[in-house]
Amino acid sequence: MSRLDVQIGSMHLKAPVVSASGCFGYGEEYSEFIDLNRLGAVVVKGISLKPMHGNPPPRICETPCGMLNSIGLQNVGLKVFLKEKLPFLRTFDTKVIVNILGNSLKDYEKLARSLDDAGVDAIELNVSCPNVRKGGIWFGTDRKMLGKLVSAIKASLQHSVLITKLSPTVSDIGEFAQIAEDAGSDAVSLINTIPGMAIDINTRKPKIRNIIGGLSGPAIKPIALRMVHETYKSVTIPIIGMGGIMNASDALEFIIAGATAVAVGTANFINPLTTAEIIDGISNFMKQENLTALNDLTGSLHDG
Amino acid sequence: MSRLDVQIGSMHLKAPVVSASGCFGYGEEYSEFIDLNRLGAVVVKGISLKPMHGNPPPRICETPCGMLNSIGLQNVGLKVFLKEKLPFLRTFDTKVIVNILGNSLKDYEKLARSLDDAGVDAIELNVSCPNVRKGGIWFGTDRKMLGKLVSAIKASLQHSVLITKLSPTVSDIGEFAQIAEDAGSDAVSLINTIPGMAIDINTRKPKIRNIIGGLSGPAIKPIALRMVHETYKSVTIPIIGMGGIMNASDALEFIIAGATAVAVGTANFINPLTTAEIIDGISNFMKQENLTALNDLTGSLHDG
Amino acid sequence: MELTSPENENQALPGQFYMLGAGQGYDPLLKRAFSLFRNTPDGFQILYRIQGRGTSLMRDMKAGTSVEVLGPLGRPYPEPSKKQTPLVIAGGVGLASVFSLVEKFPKQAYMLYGARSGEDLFSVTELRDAARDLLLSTDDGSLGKKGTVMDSLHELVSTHATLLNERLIMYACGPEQMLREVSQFGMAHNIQTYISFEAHMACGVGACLSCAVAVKKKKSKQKSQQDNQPVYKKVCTDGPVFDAREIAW
Amino acid sequence: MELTSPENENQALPGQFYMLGAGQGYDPLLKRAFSLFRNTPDGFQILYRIQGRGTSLMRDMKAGTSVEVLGPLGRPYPEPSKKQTPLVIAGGVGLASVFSLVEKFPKQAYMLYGARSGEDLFSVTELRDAARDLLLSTDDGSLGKKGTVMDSLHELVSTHATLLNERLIMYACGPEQMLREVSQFGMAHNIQTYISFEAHMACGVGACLSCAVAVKKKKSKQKSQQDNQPVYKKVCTDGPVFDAREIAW
Ligand SMILES: Cc1cc2nc3c(=O)[nH]c(=O)nc-3n(C[C@H](O)[C@H](O)[C@H](O)COP(=O)(O)OP(=O)(O)OC[C@H]3O[C@@H](n4cnc5c(N)ncnc54)[C@H](O)[C@@H]3O)c2cc1C
Ligand SMILES: Cc1cc2nc3c(=O)[nH]c(=O)nc-3n(C[C@H](O)[C@H](O)[C@H](O)COP(=O)(O)OP(=O)(O)OC[C@H]3O[C@@H](n4cnc5c(N)ncnc54)[C@H](O)[C@@H]3O)c2cc1C
Ligand SMILES: Cc1cc2nc3c(=O)[nH]c(=O)nc-3n(C[C@H](O)[C@H](O)[C@H](O)COP(=O)(O)O)c2cc1C
Ligand SMILES: Cc1cc2nc3c(=O)[nH]c(=O)nc-3n(C[C@H](O)[C@H](O)[C@H](O)COP(=O)(O)O)c2cc1C
Ligand code: FES
Ligand code: FES
Repeated sequence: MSRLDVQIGSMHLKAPVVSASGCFGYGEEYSEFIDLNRLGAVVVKGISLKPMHGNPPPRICETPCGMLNSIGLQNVGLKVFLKEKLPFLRTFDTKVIVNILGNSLKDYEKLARSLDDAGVDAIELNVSCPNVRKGGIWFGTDRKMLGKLVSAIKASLQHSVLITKLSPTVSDIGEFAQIAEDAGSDAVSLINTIPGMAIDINTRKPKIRNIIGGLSGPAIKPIALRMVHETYKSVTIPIIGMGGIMNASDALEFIIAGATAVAVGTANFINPLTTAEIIDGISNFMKQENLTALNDLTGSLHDG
Repeated sequence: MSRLDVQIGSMHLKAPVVSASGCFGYGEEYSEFIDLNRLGAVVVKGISLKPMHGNPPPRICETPCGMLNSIGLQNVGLKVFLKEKLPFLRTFDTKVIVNILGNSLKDYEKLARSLDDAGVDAIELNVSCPNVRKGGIWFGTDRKMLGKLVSAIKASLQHSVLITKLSPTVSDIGEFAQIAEDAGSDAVSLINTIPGMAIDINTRKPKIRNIIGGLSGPAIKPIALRMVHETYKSVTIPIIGMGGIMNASDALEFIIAGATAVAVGTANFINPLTTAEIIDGISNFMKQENLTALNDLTGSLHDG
Repeated sequence: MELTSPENENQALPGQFYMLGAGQGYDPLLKRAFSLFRNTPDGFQILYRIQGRGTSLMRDMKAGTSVEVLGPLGRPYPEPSKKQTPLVIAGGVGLASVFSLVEKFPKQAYMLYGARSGEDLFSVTELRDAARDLLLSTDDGSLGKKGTVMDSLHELVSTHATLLNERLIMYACGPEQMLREVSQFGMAHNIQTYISFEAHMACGVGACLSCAVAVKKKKSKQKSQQDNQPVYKKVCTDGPVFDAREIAW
Repeated sequence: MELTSPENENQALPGQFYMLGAGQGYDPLLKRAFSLFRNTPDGFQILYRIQGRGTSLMRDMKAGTSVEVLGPLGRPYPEPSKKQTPLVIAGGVGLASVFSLVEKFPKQAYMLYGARSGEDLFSVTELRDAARDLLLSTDDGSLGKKGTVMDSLHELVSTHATLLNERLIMYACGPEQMLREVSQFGMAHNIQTYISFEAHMACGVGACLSCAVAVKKKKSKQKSQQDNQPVYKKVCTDGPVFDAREIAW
């Protein structure tokens, strides 16, 4: 019998597949389409201290094998999340990971503390959101700031596991993963969307109102997979890999490249059952390959 | 009557469409499929001082809306190029741009000088090839080295126009474009392929023997377009835009984003007539929009 | 196009929509939204116009092709009360969204239906049977009155003097410009007005926040610091049907 | 599958191939390489096995679908001279590449054809007519002899004692392992041997250098500093047919 459970820091996931932040709402949106109990964890949309209304439409556009989005971090804010969203998620037998975004170190600390108090299983530091000028992106590509932020948040957490979500817009992702690890992050997740653009040649306007949006979907899979492998070679903490994962085969590529777990984002939009189907697919693959534990697969790339 | 000719430094292109290096061989390979006289210029495969045999197969693999390649810079070398390849290209009424790659500043200088003497119209500095550990990639992501390289090459050129091909694996491409401009580059071209990976889950081997390959094709278009726009906002020298251009509409997106000319790479493999069809498409668009000169279109994005 | 579904246990209501997968492979990637046109014994029909790549692929599908479907999704049109007279307005393929509503209340609804030209007007005979009164209009005058549905609207109220005194309830689906004018008319005459919106969608279930439509502040229960900024609702789950008074035009 | 082409002025020769576009959209992106199976009055036929996404899409194509084709490409098999006796060996769909060669020289070629099992053996009746002698083999023995084409080869030379004294010319297409063994046999017995290779291709015309196959040094005219490294040729334009002695196994 092969085991699918994995360990992310002190957090135990019964399955190595989670939802990607921003692609699964607060869980409830998909709860009538898929049994949330099947997921290793639900990663919710990025939460800020105060509610955010987000960017004006159009917010998305389709690109070859991908999509651009610039939601602008619309979210209900910490208070409403704790009061209205978290209790619902608690009714399921799945871990809850909260993606947080702030404009300052203080914001991040406040968010981390209250969520830690509220007992969420893990916090995912979104330091890489390409959709807001200030805030995120800045921490994500500045070595000093990233280290400072991670250690500050780590210090303010009692129980919750700390996951740092890395920005893909750097020349050496391994270096930034290293910084997060050294600063005390329990795990890293990657990749976030890659900034991109699309233009309507007839109106000569950007297809996304915010001009630049984040590219996701199968198009970015080769880039994400490479970054996961580079990260695997430079850190020892667990990696949650994501970027264009559409099926079990894609997920297995990430695991073989070095991911301990994978997150599914855009694929939920095309098929809400994707996460469950991937879990089944991984399980079948392990039987077929006579593997007892997922760890035997993680990082097993033959790159000789 | 609308004019399609553009100026890249002192080089005059009769059409704003050129072939992308490495995707059009030395021109001769496609000469029986398309009339080379139609192209603004032929950009040939990266040339090194000595011939290079390249990487062991498999060298490519298909990805969603794209492909990975790790040819390993196989090329006939400077001597054979000058003796056997250049004369053939000279028989056509199109400009010749030679993409060069070295492992040292000296290599680059030698290459630049002899090609300048041989009278090639322009030199494209490949400082961004993801396929060789040493050499290229190193110059492309190191600010100091890039500036040093560009000014050295500029100094060693008498007639040939200098184009610096930028690496996409940086957080701020505009900054690197700026460095190239300040160092005397007459133009910049972008983007080169983005490092990526693919894994065969059954053999657990990379699908590309070299493990990492360069991602090209429609998948990277949104990223390339964004980088061209960022570059347009930070430099005044002309930009040759490329990355996933498959048709005239794609090309027009790049021009509206700020490109003076565009290069077509992977699309040649799918349809050898792509470059000619794009030129016709751009011409039709200009008629339909009553534009007399292409400059009216370059950078005309309404991003208010 | 007509789709039959193995487990079609819950039928869609007028105004609801489905997300349909177009083509194989990952290009195009996203599902496309299409309103219920009409339910059939073993499935449902949609009415679509060729817009871009996805709909072109749909046109080229051979009969019997299986497509992935998500739905029914979204909020339907609120039904008219016994005392209310439905006034239904459709522009172009906007007909798809309201057609089943008209059929559901035979001989009750005044129907205004406009399009560019005659060949863009569908199911006219069915509509004539189903509606209490049908006014057609085309931009080129090739069928019905030459003009827009707004012209028909003004004509209708002028020819039916008492109409505005009846308890009207308006339903509209079509181009944004038309929806705006209908809404203004409705609010001006104090008529309960429901309009169906379009927005670019990824998930269709309220999870991705792609399909934002700006709504008036007072309608929003959200508290926020950025009070200069507009408030948004989701077309997919808060709509696609909205009360005209909600929208911040 | 059979393709008709409007301007099929230049027909492909045995051993040449075409690049075919599979599916619409950009996924899958690249064209796929397929050998000429046989020319027809108004086009040509290919024989393909379902391998992955592209060939699956080809299987699902409805008759009359138009596909983009590039070719004919590559170097054909050198024809046997009057004095030479052709010995043709095919494994699996490798038949596609050599079939038209056998038909071109009726009743002259010894043909060895093997596959996994009987249903993987195609056009057997045509082959029997075209070949001077046909030996079939299958791994499961469901048709012809149980075993590989190499077994058939050894059987052939042992039953036809004089064969090895004739001026033989061998042609082979199939799995790499088979090509290796055929080449070794050919070189061991000093038989002129031509084999057709497969490699992942992007352009098919010699421009992208994707389709590298390692060849022996002496064969390469290139000068280079990295003399520890292997030398490569392009399957698409230097091949797909190579002289067995060239290849660096
Ligand atoms: C709730 C709802 C109901 C709809 N009902 C119908 C209907 O009954 N009949 C009909 O013909 N059309 C309907 N539409 C519009 C339909 O979704 C688009 O015409 C279709 O998505 C175009 O896809 P395409 O690939 O042909 O166009 P492309 O331009 O190639 O599509 C590119 C991307 O833009 C999106 N997109 C393009 N146009 C629209 C649009 N007008 N609205 C939303 N997304 C768009 C596509 O979904 C896709 O993601 C509806 C839209 C919504 C939101
Ligand atoms: C010169 C030549 C002649 C060929 N002739 C035939 C023939 O007559 N009949 C036939 O059935 N097959 C033939 N092949 C193999 C055929 O090209 C592959 O089976 C086909 O490309 C698989 O495509 P796919 O999308 O189904 O597989 P996928 O695995 O989905 O393809 C993914 C990518 O890998 C490439 N690829 C996968 N397998 C091969 C392979 N074996 N060789 C080359 N590229 C591959 C594809 O072209 C594509 O770019 C030939 C190959 C070459 C090089
Ligand atoms: C619509 C949308 C919204 C997203 N919102 C967030 C977010 O709030 N925080 C975050 O860290 N990542 C966000 N992401 C990025 C995803 O979590 C994920 O990193 C990325 O989409 C790559 O995975 P995928 O290709 O499977 O979608 C968002 C992605 C999409 C498509
Ligand atoms: C097979 C292949 C070989 C390439 N070789 C080179 C090269 O030698 N030098 C270079 O600067 N870029 C090279 N490139 C990058 C292209 O010139 C181009 O920058 C990139 O492919 C993006 O454009 P595209 O998406 O239109 O292909 C190569 C690309 C491919 C696909
Ligand atoms: S389409 Fe995803 S929230 Fe509406
Ligand atoms: S396939 Fe491009 S060189 Fe052979």
